[in-house]
Order: sequence, then structure tokens, then C-alpha cells
Amino acid sequence: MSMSKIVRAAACVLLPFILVFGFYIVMHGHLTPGGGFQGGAVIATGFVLLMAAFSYDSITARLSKSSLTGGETLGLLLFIVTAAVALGLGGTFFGNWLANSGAIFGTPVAFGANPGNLNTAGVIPIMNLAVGIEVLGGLSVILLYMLSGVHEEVA
Amino acid sequence: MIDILNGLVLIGLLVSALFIVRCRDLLSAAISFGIFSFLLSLEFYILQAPDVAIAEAGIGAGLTTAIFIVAIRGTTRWEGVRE
Amino acid sequence: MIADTIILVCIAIGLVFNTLGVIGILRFPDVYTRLHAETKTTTFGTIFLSLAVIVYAISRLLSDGDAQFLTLSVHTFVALIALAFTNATGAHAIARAAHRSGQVPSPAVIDRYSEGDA
Amino acid sequence: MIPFIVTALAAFAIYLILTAGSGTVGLWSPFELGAGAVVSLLTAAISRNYFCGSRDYRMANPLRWLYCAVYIFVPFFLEMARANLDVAYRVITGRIRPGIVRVSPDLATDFGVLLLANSITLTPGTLTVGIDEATNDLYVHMIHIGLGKEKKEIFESGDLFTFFPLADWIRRIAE
Amino acid sequence: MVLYNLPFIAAGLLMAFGIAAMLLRRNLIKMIMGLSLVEAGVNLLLVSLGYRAGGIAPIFTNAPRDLMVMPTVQAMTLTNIVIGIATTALLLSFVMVIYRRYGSAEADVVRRLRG
Amino acid sequence: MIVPSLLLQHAPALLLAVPMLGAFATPLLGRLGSGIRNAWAVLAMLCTLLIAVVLATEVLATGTIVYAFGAAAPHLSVPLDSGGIPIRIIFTVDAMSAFMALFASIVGFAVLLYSLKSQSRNSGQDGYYALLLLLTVGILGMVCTGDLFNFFVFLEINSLAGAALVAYRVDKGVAVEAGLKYAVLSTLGGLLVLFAIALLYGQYDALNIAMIASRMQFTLLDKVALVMLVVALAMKAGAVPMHFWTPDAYSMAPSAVTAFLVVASQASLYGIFRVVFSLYGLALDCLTVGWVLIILGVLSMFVGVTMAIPQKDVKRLMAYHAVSQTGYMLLGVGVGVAVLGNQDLLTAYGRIAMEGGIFHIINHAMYKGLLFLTAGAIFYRTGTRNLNKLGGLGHSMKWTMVFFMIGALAIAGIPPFNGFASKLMIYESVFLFNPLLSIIAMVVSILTLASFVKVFHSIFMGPKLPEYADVREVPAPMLIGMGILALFVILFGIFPQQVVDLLITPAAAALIDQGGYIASILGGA
Amino acid sequence: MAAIMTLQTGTGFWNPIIWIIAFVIAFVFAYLIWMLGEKDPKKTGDLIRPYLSGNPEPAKEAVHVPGGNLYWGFTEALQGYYTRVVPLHSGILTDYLLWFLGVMAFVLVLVGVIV
Amino acid sequence: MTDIWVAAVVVLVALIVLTMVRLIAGPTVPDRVVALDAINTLTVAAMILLAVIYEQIIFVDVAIVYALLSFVGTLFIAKYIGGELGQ
Amino acid sequence: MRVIITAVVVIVLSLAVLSAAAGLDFGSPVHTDMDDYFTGFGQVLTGGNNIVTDVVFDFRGFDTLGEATVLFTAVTGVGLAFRKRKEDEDYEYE
Repeated sequence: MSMSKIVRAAACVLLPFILVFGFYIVMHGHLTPGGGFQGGAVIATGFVLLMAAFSYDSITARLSKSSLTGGETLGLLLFIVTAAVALGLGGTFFGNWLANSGAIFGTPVAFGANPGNLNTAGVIPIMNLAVGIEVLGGLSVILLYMLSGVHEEVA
Repeated sequence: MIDILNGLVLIGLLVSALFIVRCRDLLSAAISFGIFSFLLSLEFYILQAPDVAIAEAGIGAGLTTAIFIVAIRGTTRWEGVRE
Repeated sequence: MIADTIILVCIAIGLVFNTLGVIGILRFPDVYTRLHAETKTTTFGTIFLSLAVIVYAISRLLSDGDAQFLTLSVHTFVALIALAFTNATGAHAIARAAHRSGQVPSPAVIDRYSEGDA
Repeated sequence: MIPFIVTALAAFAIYLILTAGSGTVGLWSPFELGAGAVVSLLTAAISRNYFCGSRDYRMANPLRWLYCAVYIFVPFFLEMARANLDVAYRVITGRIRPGIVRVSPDLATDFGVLLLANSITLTPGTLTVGIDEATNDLYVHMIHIGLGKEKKEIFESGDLFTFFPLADWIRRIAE
Repeated sequence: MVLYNLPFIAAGLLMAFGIAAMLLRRNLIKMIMGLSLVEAGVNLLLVSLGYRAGGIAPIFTNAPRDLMVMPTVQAMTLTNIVIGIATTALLLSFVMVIYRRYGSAEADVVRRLRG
Repeated sequence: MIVPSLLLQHAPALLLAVPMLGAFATPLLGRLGSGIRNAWAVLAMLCTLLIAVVLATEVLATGTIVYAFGAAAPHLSVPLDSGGIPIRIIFTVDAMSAFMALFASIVGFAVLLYSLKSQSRNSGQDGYYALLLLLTVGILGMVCTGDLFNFFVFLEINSLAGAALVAYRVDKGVAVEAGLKYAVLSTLGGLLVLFAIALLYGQYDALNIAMIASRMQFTLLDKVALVMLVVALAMKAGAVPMHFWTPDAYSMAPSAVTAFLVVASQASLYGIFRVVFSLYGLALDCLTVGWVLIILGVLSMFVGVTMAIPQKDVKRLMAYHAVSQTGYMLLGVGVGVAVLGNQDLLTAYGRIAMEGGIFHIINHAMYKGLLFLTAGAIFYRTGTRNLNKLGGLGHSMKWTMVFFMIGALAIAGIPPFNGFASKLMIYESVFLFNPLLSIIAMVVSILTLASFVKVFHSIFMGPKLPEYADVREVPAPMLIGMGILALFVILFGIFPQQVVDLLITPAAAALIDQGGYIASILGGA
Repeated sequence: MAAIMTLQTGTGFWNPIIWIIAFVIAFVFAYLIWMLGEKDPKKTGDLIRPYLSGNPEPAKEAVHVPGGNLYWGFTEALQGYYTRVVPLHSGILTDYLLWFLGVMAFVLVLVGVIV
Repeated sequence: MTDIWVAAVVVLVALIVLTMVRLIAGPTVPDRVVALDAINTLTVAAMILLAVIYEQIIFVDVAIVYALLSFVGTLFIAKYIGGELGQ
Repeated sequence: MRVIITAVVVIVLSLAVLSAAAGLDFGSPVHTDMDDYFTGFGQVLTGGNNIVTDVVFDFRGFDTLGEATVLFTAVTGVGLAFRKRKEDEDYEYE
């Protein structure tokens, strides 16, 4: 059963905000506190908020387990592929092949106090995004599975 | 001054941990776990670890509480229930 | 400094209201009245504390011209909005759940919710 | 399509607020703007059915938001301050006379009801306990009901506030 | 000096509370809560190991200062937090399945495997 | 030929990356169809096996291989500007690690082939294959890594994947109970391991095993860390009196998984050896730690085998035997630890005892895996594991009977199978150390034989029972999986000296040579 | 061939070839003894019917000893040991944890950390 | 000036510890949730003030995450108490 | 008896975990060379201002991969525990 109309409306209004904030944390992982896990957890909490506000049936109609696990797997594959590309470029596994290269995310940074430029840190933003997608899929699908267990029992 | 702050937060942590151990109502224990996560996150914040604080706030306070509540819903609320 | 005075006043008001809220949580007789003390008073106190931070940030922004204080004030304001919004909705959710779980408001002159279709 | 665009715009606005002060294009750096575009598209793809679930776009009008800001800073804040002093008095003296009453604000949209309910909840002394899903009538717990007032079957929304008719303000914002 | 080590003492006490909860309580969910307490204690210990008096968070922003607290432990703690929630979720879903089959979540009822 | 050189150069990384990639893609491919998914899983495991072979030959030819993740070059473990400290995660693959990785991937491959048929009737196979590959990842990571925190992470992967696999058959709830016990115990153990790692980090500000070893002071905190590491890992390896999860988990898991869980336990055993020899080395109180390991070993041997005798469930019986056999390894290596400080005794018999213990690890993995697979084959056809109900299967399941006989004779230490070779080394060297221990070991061996005679009698002998009239031989992939392991059992039994020379002696030497281990990371220091 | 198969154990050696040869010789002896027996014994009649203490042999299904009873004598003889050890495997998770942590505490005391 | 901020934070944390009396005493679960919400609010306030004390502007992000996410825990508890979870 | 053993075990382990407070100094670690390398060179080597993220994703990236793998393992395990079973797999337990 869903909660009252007030809570539902609040969840609907809060959801884009939580998502944007989660992506903000993911994208700024190399500049401000945060990163893939934290941002992914925030976004997953956004989905969990929906699960709290709406009834189980109306949630499963829009959020499917298979798409969430698919997102999780894709994030992991992106992560491991990003790490493995370094092998092809002559580095080692998990070598940072974009840092200080001048390409995308490759602006060199001098030591010391720094206001922060998004276009830095090499593969770290890509990995942040990959881990973010993985964590958001993984954590929300865990909750969805557990709710389905409870739902089965109630029904 | 910062030391007093530190000490107060740690006392709060220990009290809520003790309540988790002592309370027979699992739902109250889960609530106490939420408070515990809050205070742990604050302590990480005071110890200059904002990354960890965000992770603990998001995962510990939000998701872990939710998971515990769902698990309590799936089992039983009171300790010592035997059927 | 006028900014310092404002900050001091704001912090004082915030702390007083937070303290009152906590005392209210400890003193009031049932859940609903405690929710009154908790949600509103502590939120109000926190608004004033955040106001102190915003005033501080703006004063530093004006004196130093450093863009990070703009970030500070904006983010503090965002935190404030989020806090007020979630606190209000959360208080409603708790009150409704408490009522659904069968907790009647113990000193109450009237209870239309139980009479209604709840 | 319209929900997607509306949600994306809202998300982009939020992202811009969060990253204000990062660079030289206005207040933002170009990379932030690009990232913000990507993020808002992602967000819109995920949340359009929730954010615009009611297919009601009147809140997309910026004037209403301006009005909303005015509402928050002037009438609502004053009400809140007044009521806080009231509750502070009751915390100290312990003189309370609580009860749950029914209020009929006659609001139609979900957002309006949400705004009013949160305003009521944040205003000390009153607390939204429940809502009648069909008629949008609110059940409000009041910490102090005036003597004899509890006889009234349905409260007017104006009875809850002292200085401003907040329900009318909200009707102007959201409807 | 010992009093100055407050976070270490608190971390040790948290671990001790968790271990005590696991040994003294028979409810499986309470035992998992104890496990989470132990994990939280380890996290607190890790983070306080990396603290240096007067240091700032290891993030370069507009606020420069010489000393920074140690970043490695924070990375380790992050990893441990995610591992912790993964473990907790797995264990709790096991308990839910067990409750459905056994009708109880007490450790001294869940003992069909013995001998 | 860029591919072979790439493979050679990055073998330690690929050894982990390939099964991980396989595991992540398995659920996705499972949506396309079960055939594609099975082929993918087999391919991933086969590639892992090939890489492990390549890595092992390379290590045996050139000595310890070092792989620094993310450095400019794989062997650049210490950056030039860092003042001589390793900062990145470094894989240190010496002879012992290569040996463990090699046989783990062999068993894994056999188990995967076996599962293709034995699990084909169950639901949730996508998760099953992914978890099997993840368990491989956990084991390989544990044995290859040279970094303590990395070791912890792989320990957790190992525990969680193992627990999820144990709980695979959720229907009756009993398997989930076993999985819960395993998961709770191993998670607590893992957290205590992390606590020990934190203590070491707090004192030495290093996570690399070689770096910590070179700075080791053996203070009070180091002692606490040592005890926590050794006891937690011994619990994971299933030493008595912390073995209680073993029979539960081993008996309730699918048989293929059980065969692999044995290897997972051996990886924890490897962890103990690595901690004792490489991390602490001569700094520790050798005699005490050695005797602790010996006592754990002797208790394991005796309690395991005596508890096995009255069992009615065939897999539970085998699980108790696994506990008992773990005792031999602890005994052998414990003797090695006890005389570690004394060079004369070490050359006299300590080294041989360690070689016996290490040789027993691989032998045990092979024959115990074989036995569990035969038990699974019997269960596959009859649907029961109760010895009181079974009987007369020798008429209809001849190949399974032969494989079972090979495994049973090997575990009992009957020549000419491989169990005898390693047990002989242990008996002789331990006899020089303390005759009583050796006699206990022999008695345990006899009891093992007795117990397996019983199992053999009750399952295969006797008249053909009516309820099993239409039981047939198991399908070919299961037989192939068993056949691979049986082949290794016989080969190792006939050519023991070759195996010892090729794999075991370098492994034991690598364990004892702490200075060489440190030098391989830190340079000539 | 024989040389490469020899396992040197430091104080002794073991060669599977010798064992196999010994087995073959034993088998040959057994075969010879079997050869010495009567070539075609009588296939029928009371002479070859087995008796147990004068009674006719029951059907094979009736004498099938189930595995659980095979070592009844052994377990009966070690009754005292088994009544102590088997209850230890109680199936209660708390007990298992107590054993694990108890061994850890014992070793801590043994190594001399906690005096 | 910094001392004032620090003193304010100390008072806030002391209030948090005081609120835990309600957590332990509160006869019913909703009472304890009230304590949870109060502690949540006070912690956010303390975090915002600490960001000023540490002169680390970006720390405010933690407070935002906090304010947003603790809501979810409250909602789940409320849903459980109201008997609506799992339907 | 059991209570006494439990109490003794808890006390001994508490002392052991509290030994960290006796042997280490809060706020002033003895060796800091590895972390000094990170704070000193991390920003220039990788370009990220947040050293923690640099450590998580670059210097100790493999740990992060392992940790993501743990999460994947848990998700798979939870999915297996709550899976919809088409058939009741038939086996008996004694």
C-alpha cells in the first residue's frame, strides 16, 4: 500500500533533486568529497524513496529488476574495460592512461590549492561514473528483491 | 574545545550502541542503529574524512535502516518469538 | 562589525530554539505533542543557525570576493530547503503512522481523525 | 515528450544552482554546463513519470516560482516565527490543550496540498496527521485549541493562522 | 595520554559491544546488528588511525594548509562500508528465507543441521 | 606476436581480470540463452586455467613475478621518487602462489564441467555460474596478492560467493541455514582480519606484506594482530574446534560447489602460511605459534575422523574427513614453523615436513574434490545421500564406483595413490620431531580407511535395491569432470618425486625464504 | 624408470613401481592358488548351499547391513567420547561463535598478549 | 570568532546526547522516531557549522546528503508502524 | 558455566581490541611516508584534487574493483535467495 498523498507528492518532487544531487556527487568525485560509491548510494536511496512512498505493485510496474541488474552489470563492465584499456596502450592494469594527456579529462594540474576544474583526473571520472551506475543498480535491486520477498509472504 | 566535541559524540555513539545491544524490540534497535549511523558519520566528519562521512550518511543512515526494517517486516519484531 | 553581531544574534536564537525543542521532546506527554516540539522548533532553530552561516558567507564574499563563499551560501541554503521539506513530510508520515498503529492522542479534547474515514 | 523537457529543465536548473561559482561563463565553467546537460537528460529519462506524473504543467511558469519564494520569505516565515514563540511558551509552561481537527482548504492539485500540508506542519502548533484522499481535507493536530472551538465540525483554513491566510496564497501559487 | 586516545577506546568498545551482542543474544537479526557494530568499530578505528592533529581533509581546494590527514585509511574505510552493506543485505535476506521456512529467527531454533 | 608477450607480461592481472569479466557478463548472456551462457562460462574458466599455466611456468622458470597495478611498468614496484616504499597494490607471485593458483584453476575447471550437467535441472543458473567464477576470483586473488588489504577484499569475495553458493538450494531452508552460519562466521573472521590489518597499518603505515615484514618490530600490537590473523584464517580453513560450519556448509552445498569450497578453505590455509612465514618470519615466537598450529592440526585430524565414523549422510561424512585432512597440512607446516628458528633441525626434517604439508594441500584438493563429485553423481541419480537407504549401486554406476574407489584409497593413504606420498613425508618427518604425533597421524589414517570402507560397502556393495532399479550412469560431462581429477590423483601417485621437485620444493623454499620475498619487492634491501 | 619414480623423503624413500610389482606378484600368487583348486565343482545340490549356524541363508535384501549400523560396535565402545563430542555440534550459531572467539581468546592468553 | 562557532557546535552535540534520553525512555516506537528526527536535524546544523569552523566549504555537501537521505529511513519506519510495508 | 565462559571471552577480546588504544597515539602516527607520497604527488600524478578518490581509483584501484565485485556477489546472492522457483527441486534432507 502506498503512503498518503502528501508523502507521494513529496517523493515525486524530491526524486529529481536527489538524482541530480547524486549525479553531482558522482561527477565531482575527484574535486569534492564524494565519488562513485557515495553518489551511487544517494541515487539508490532516491529509488528506495520511491519504494517507500508508493505501493509495491506500482513500483514494479516502472522499475524492473532486470533493467537495474543490467545497469549494474554494464557499470561493472565499463569499469573493468576502462581499467583494461591501459594494457593495450602499453601501461599496466589500472594505469591512468588519460591523466595529464591533454585529451578529455586530461588537463594537467599543478600541486597545491586549486579551485577545481572538472576536466581533470584522467580515467577517474569515467570510473566514478561506472561505479556510480553499478552501485545504484546494485543497492536498489537488493532492496527490490527484499521487498519482493516480503510482498510474497504478505500476499 | 574540539576534544569536548569529540568526546560528546563518542559518548552518544556508545550510548546508542549499548541501546542496540540491550533493547528487546528489534524495531527500536533499528531506529537506534539509524542514530548510531548519524553519529558515526558526524564523528567521521569531525575526523576530517568527508568522503567516508557521505558514504556512511548515505549507506548507513538511509539504506541500512531501510534494509533492517524490511528484514524485520519479513521476520518478527520481537526477540525471543518461537513458534 | 555589523555582520558579526547579526551572526551572534542568529546563533543565539538558533541555539535557544533548539534547546527548547529538545526540552519539549523530553517534557511533552504524547507523540503528537512531541512531534510539535521536535519538527518545528528544531527546524526553526536550524534555520537561524544556517542563516548565521549564510550571513557569514555573504560578508566574506563581499569582503574577499572569493567565489567559494558563494558556493557555501548556496549549498547551505539548499541544505536548509531540503531539511525543512523532508522534516515536514517526515513528521506527517510519523504522525499518520502513529495514528494508524492505534495510538490515540492521550490528552486530547477532540479527535476527528478517528471519527472520520481513517 | 513534454514531461521529459520539463523535468530536464528543472534538473538543469538544480544543477546550475549547485555548481554556481565554478567558472567564468556567467557563474559557471563550460565543462560544468556540459556535464549539467548530460546529467539533466539522464535525470529526466529516469524521473519524468514521477516528477510530471499528474500531467499538470502550471508550475513550469517562473512567475509562480517567484511568487512561491515571496510566500516562503514573507508570510510563511512570519507565521512560523509567531507560532514558534507560541510553542516556546507552551514548552516552558506546559499549558496545552491538544486535539485533532478537520480542515477543508479546497485545494485541487497535489502540489498545492503538499505545500499547504508542509506549511501547516512546519508552522508550530499544528501538525498534519492525515489526509482525505478524495476531498483533500486535512486532519490537523493542534497543540492548543481555543476553548469551545472543538465543537466545530470543519475548520476553515484561516482558523489555523494568525496574520496571513496561507491557503489563499497557496491557491494563488499552485492553481 | 590514554584519555587522548578516545576514538581508539570508543572503537574498541564498539567492537566489544558488537561481539557481546553476537554472543549473548539469540536473535539472528540482533546478531547481524552486532556484526554491523563490529564493522562500525573497525571503520572508526581505521579513520582515527589516519588522523593527524591539526590536519585537514585530503582535498585540495581554495583553503591551503600544510598538513593533511592520511588518505589511505579513508579509501579502505570506504571499501569496507560498501562491503559491510553487501554482507548485511545478504545475511538479512538469508534470515528472511529462514524465517519463512522455520517460523522463527532465533538461533537456538535454527538448528536442523547438527551432529 | 604481440598477444603472447602481452599475456606473459600481464599474466597476474589477467588471471584475475578474465574470470571477473566472465562473471560480470554471465547474467547478461544468460538472457540470450543457456547454451551461450554455459559456453561463455567454460571459455572464461578455460582461459583462466591457461593463464594460470602460463604464469606457473613463468614463475618456475624465472622466479618471483611482481606486478604493480597502475604503475608505468609491471615490475616497477617501488617508484623512484617515493624513497624506497611500495605504494601501489602489488601482486607478488612466488612459487607457492603459482602452485596454489594452478591447482585452484584445475579444480575449478573440472567443477565447472561437472556443473554443466549436474545443475541443469535447477533454476537460477545465471547466478550459479557467476558465483562459481567469483569464487574462483576470490581464491586466485587471495593466493596471488602481496597486499594485506587486497587480501581482505578477496577474502570477503571468497566468503560471500561461498555462502551464496552454499545457500543455492533455498527450497527446504536447510541450505540457507548452512549458508547463514558460514557467512556470519566468515564475516566476523574477516572483520577481525581487517582489525589486525588496521593495527599493522597504524604502526608501520604500509599495507604491502614485504614492506611490513621489513619494518616488523613484533610489539604487543603485532602479537594481537598475529593471533587474530592466524585464528580467523584457521577458522576459515576449518580447523577443530572452529570447524563447526564445515560439515553444515559442505553437506548442504551442491556437490560441485563443495569440491570447490575445499579449495577455498585451502586458500585460507595459504593465508596462514603467508602470514606466518612471509609477514612475521623469524620475528615471531616460532615455537609457540608452531605448537598452536600443531595442536590445531592434531585435534582436527582426530576429531574430524572420529566424528565422520557415525555419520549417515555421505556428504557430511566426507566433510568431516575434509576437516581431518586439513589437520595433516596444519601438522606438517606447524612442524616447519616450530623449527623455523633452528637451521639444523630445519634442514633435518622441518623442510620435509613442510613439503609434505604443502604436497598434501594439492593432493587433498584433488581427491576430496573427486570424492565430493562422486557423491554428487550418486545424489544426482538417486536423490538421497542417506547411507542407510543407499545400496547396490555398483551394478549400475560402474564408472562412478571406480572413481570413488580411487578417491577413497587416496584419502586413506593407500599406495600407490597420491595421498600416500604426502602422508609418508609427513609421518617420517614428524616422527623425528615428536613420535607421538606421527603415531596419531597413522591411527587417523587407518580410521579414515575404515570409514571409507563403510561408505563403499553401503553405497556400492550389496544386492541391487528395488527403488534404484532404473538408476543409470551419470552423463558424460560429469564423468569428464571426475575423470580429470582422478587422472591427477593417479599421476601424482605414480610420479610423486616429479611433482615434489617441480612444484612443492620451490613452494616450500619460497615460503621459508622471507628475505627473498622482501627483496623481490623492495629491491636488494 | 624406477629412479624417476622414487620419492625421497629425507630419511627414506618410496617407489610406487616396487609396490605395483609387489601387488602384481601377490595377485599372481593368488591366481596360482585359485588355479590349484578343483576345476569344475558341482553346481547344484545341498552341498553348495550356504548355511548360517545350521539355518538356511536368508535373502540378500534381508541381510543387507545399512551404512549407519556398520560401525555400531566402534561407536558403542567409544560411547563416553561420543556423548561428549557429538553434543558440541549443537547447530546453534551462538555456540559456534563462542568456540571461535573462545579459541581466539585462549590463544591470545597463550601467546602472552593478555597477562 | 571561531570560538563562538565551536561553542555553538558543542551545545548542539550536547543537545543530541540529551535527545537520546527520549530514544531510551520513549515508551513507543513513534517516540523514538521523534528522537531520530530531532537528532537528524541537530546533526545537519552541527555539520553546517563545522564546515565553517574547518574553513572547508565543500563539507556542506555532506549535510545536504544527510538532510535528504535520513528522510528515507524515517519513511520506512513510518511505513512499518502504519502496517503498510510490503503491500 | 556457559555464562562464565562467555563473560571471560568477551572480556579478553575487549582487552585485545582495546590494546590499540594502549599502543598507538591518536593524532600522531609514527610512520607516514606512504601517505605523504599520496598527498605530495597524488594530485600531480593523476590530476584529481580529492586525494581520497585518487587513492580509491588510481593507486588502489584494484581494491575498488574487488569491492564492486563484492557488491555484485551480494546482489547475485540475494537474487538467488529470493528467486522464483519453477520447480520444487526434489531432494530429501535427513
